[in-house]
Amino acid sequence: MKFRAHIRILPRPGLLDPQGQAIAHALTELDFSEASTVRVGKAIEVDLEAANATAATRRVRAMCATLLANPVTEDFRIEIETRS
Amino acid sequence: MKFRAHIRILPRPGLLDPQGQAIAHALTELDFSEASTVRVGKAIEVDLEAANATAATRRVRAMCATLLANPVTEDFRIEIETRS
Amino acid sequence: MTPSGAVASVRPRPGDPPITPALVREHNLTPGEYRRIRAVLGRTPTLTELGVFSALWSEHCSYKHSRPILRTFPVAGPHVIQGPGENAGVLRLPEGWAVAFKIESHNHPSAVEPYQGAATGVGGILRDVFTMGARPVALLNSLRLGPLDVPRNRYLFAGIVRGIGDYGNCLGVPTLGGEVVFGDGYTGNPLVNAMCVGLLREKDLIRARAEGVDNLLLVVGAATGRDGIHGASFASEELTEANEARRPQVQVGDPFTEKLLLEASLALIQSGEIVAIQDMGAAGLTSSSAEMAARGSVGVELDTSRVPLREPGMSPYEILLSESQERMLVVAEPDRLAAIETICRRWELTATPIGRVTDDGLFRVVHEGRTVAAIPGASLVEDCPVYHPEARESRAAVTRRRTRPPANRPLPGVVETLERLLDSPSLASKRWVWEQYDSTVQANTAFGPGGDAGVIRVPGTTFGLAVSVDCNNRHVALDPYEGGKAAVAEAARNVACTGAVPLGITDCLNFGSPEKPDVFFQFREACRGIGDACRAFDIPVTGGNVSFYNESPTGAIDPTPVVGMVGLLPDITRRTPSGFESPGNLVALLGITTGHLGGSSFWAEVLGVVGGDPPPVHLERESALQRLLADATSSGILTSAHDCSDGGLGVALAEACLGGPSRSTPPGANLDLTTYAPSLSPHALLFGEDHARVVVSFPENRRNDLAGLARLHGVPLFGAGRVTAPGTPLRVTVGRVTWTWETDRLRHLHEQAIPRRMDHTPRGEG
Amino acid sequence: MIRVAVVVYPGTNCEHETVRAVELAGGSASLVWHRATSLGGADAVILPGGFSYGDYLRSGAIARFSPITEAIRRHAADGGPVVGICNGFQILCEAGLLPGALTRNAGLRFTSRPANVIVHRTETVVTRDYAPGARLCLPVANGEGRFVADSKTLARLRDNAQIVFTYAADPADNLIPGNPSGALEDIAGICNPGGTVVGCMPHPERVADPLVSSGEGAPFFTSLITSLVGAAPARLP
Ligand SMILES: Nc1ncnc2c1ncn2[C@@H]1O[C@H](COP(=O)(O)OP(=O)(O)O)[C@@H](O)[C@H]1O
Ligand SMILES: [Mg+2]
Repeated sequence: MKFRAHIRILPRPGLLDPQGQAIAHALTELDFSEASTVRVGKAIEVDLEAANATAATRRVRAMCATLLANPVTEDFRIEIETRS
Repeated sequence: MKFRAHIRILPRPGLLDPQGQAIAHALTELDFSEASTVRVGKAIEVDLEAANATAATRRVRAMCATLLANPVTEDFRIEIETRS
Repeated sequence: MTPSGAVASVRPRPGDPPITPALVREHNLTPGEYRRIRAVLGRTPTLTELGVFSALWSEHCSYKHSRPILRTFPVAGPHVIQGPGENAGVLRLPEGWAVAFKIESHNHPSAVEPYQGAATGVGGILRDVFTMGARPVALLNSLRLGPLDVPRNRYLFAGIVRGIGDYGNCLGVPTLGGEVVFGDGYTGNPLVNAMCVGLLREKDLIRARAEGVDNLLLVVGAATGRDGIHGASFASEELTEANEARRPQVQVGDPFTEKLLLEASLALIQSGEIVAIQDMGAAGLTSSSAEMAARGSVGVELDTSRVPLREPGMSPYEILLSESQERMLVVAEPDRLAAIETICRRWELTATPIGRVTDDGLFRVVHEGRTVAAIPGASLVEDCPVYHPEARESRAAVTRRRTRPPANRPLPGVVETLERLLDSPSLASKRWVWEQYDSTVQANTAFGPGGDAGVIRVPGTTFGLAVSVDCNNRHVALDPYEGGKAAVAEAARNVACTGAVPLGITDCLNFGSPEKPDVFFQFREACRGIGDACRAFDIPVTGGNVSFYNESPTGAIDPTPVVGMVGLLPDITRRTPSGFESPGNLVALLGITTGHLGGSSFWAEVLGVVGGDPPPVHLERESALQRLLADATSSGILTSAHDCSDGGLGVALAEACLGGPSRSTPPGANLDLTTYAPSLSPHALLFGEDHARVVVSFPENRRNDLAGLARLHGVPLFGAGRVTAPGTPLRVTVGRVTWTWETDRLRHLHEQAIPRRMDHTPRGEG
Repeated sequence: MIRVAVVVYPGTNCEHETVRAVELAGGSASLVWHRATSLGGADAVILPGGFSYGDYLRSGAIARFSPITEAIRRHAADGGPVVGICNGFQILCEAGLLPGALTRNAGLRFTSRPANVIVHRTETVVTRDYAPGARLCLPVANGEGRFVADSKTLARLRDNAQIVFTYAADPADNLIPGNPSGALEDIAGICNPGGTVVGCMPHPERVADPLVSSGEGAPFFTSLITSLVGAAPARLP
């Protein structure tokens, strides 16, 4: 079956996120003062084949752990969408 | 009310995505040959105050249109999570 | 209250863990050191105090194993404005200018997180320089990594280079040079040494000395988080969901804030509104405030509850020891606060008063109205025990020095040998690295990376600076004394090749554990070599950094004392590049070739043998060569000059052809060495690594001028042949044998050696 | 004397050499902070290189909201010269003063090296002192220098001769590509139809001073001055 994994990789809580800070500051100056904290990371979409959704999740988790995310500084979250 | 917006900003279809290509290539080298297309963009989380979820969505859409995404090269998707 | 009464009355904070031997050990304090702390205080330290002592009595801050050795360096000289002891050394230049420079290691953080570790290393060294009132004008970096066939090493290499680049590029400071060497010992323990050079008007020099009772202490810059706290107090806790968030955090660099901090700091210094300024580096607020107080012989009182925080609920212990980046500590008279705030606001930063200068000599910390630490300030920086460890060369080292390649071993041919050397990552072109670094920003760069030394013009003048960092760690491993001398000699030679006169050095001494006698032997001997070489060249050591305990499961690193050199180029229009430029030019070899193969790259990279005595360094010959190069450059004789180092004459000749930063069709050369050193074997002639040698090219009509100068300085000169047209080969003849290399092929090998190994999985780079 | 405003954003880092290049070309230059709302009567404005707001989010994305942008827009609308170099080019695209966008280099690395550049259009405020078709060697130093635009925009750029600079390969070089970023159609710099608003990724200011460089960037700045010598008096308030 075909799946699309939607992966979000974000800096670990507590780590300085200079991009997020700069964007938060810019939003405030642009009259989006209702925005407070902003955090910035990567969004990755991976199309893949797998037997079922559980298998797909397992493989995508492995991809994140070995390649896509930096375990020292980042956390990741995965959503699996069935494509066929 | 407090909300957290999960924003994904991805390169527009058709545009060259060298990062996605590089990751797809790396995944194949690392024995994740079930992965095909990969697209890479930004994940942004914004915490904000709004009267309700609709209002929050509207404001976050405005943030994306003005600042967070570049309409020439990027599309965005928003999910709103209620925090309180 | 009297100072001693104030010390005596401090009580533990409610909730602090009891001070147990285990906790003391986790703070890296020995039982003896702990006894001394108790004696200083006359009581048990509080947790906060234990943290403060552990930071300031750490090897990094106290130099407790290295201080007696470092004292043997020559530090004086007519140009010295500021020697070791400040954030950076400062030397006098012409026309009211001065140069501030310093090198520092960030090895351990880079091993854990290469990108952030290297980036924050650059950030730290930049702050060390601009805190003196100097504007950073050049960066260099010296890297050591394990071999590139190990994926983790490729990951580290890629991340380190990207981290260095992203930080320096964002700041707008050109990277002018560096070195990268690969070796087995560095797997698991990469070295990242960053050097920064800054320029200032001598009158703007400011020292980090707290003065004036009741003056304010201000934090300028980023908010404080839990970054880089050694986490000693948590180490004994089991890792649970609940304390996960309190785990020690990687320091993350924010070069954008650093750029604002740079501009704000220089503006504050030039405004005259401040008394002193110091960056918060290792051990953050603790070491910056304690060191500033000690230099001014005053006390300080800090209120940690006033420090702007990034995360809620931080304890005074955490606030004091946080290594959050991009922060400065400023001392100022109270009535200047408004002016200071205005300057900081202009650069979109805040200045927050967090304490004051006192007259009781105490390092006192208050948190939410309660005194959590009161320590006699001098004891923090002066009472740390000094160690004189045993130094003994290991038998393995002696054996290694006696090791030779087996005599009956068939050698690869000369042509193949040179090709293999150029293809080995340690000798290959480092373009893959330095193209990731902006080397032309500020528009003063005359020579960027790729030659012997980087050269910049001092803005608004016609003189320049030449800079280089060097260390042949294999030579140091085989003979620490000669290796130490060689690091200084090579750096000086690189600077001299451009025509500059060596002015002074900074050093970064990367070694294993000083508690091991063989490591301490290497350390002592390498330092003796550095000191002797500096004395011979009549240049001072203006500062540096010691990084001990570079060990990993695979063992200690090679001893790696990296030398950063600054030289003065009196006339920027008279500068000598390293590559051949003009076909028809004559080529000459300066210096003496004895064919010394011990410790050579040929043995190590081609034959796989690390052994032998490395070549001895003849310091008088080096000095004479340096003077000759300066004179020949200022007389406009030379078209190019390139020194022989790793890979010897053969590699130097190839590099001279491959030349400058962008040569699509390199020139060739036609050289006849038949009468140069007739007794030597071809491999010894071309790949021996004798020091004090330089390959020069010059117009035919300057032959007599150069010969005259060489005679004057007592440097042997041998006319070897000519530079030939672009696209022609490099040919070397000895007697009836001629070796020929197509320069295009050499260029491919040299340029592709690193990219072809790195174009694998860009792990973590996505 | 022709007066040039060099705009400084938080994170700009090429302002001093840009000022020097203008002065070497015979103009006078002054730094204008991004919070200013007027260009102080300057005849031309340059947005220099650097990392405004750290290039966080996208290069130029935050800077374009600075108060000074309105003044730059007005200056451009009045036909005054507006020049963006590197980060300045990125800001001009983000602000919509030039079409297209600058995206992450195809090689995914920051790239700093000399690039061969061809001058295609000499009727612009920064190229009139170059010969048509001139080949220059200018340093590039960027991580997001890959120009992209949709096909309609690209056609418009071609039709109006808005492509000012392109990268050129060195035919003898089989190792190092001519185009350092993978930019669409090798585009290194573009302008508005009138040639008064120009953006380019390479750094001419770094090779303007013959004392330390080739001097090949000097005509970029003399062009700016000479293009204004006739026009300047009419523009005084
Ligand atoms: N990490 C680096 N950063 C910047 N430049 C580097 C780096 N490593 C090497 N280089 C540059 O590559 C060139 C060759 O380096 P190297 O072989 O170590 O020179 P040398 O033997 O003359 O000291 C030098 O110009 C050096 O500055
Ligand atoms: Mg050299």
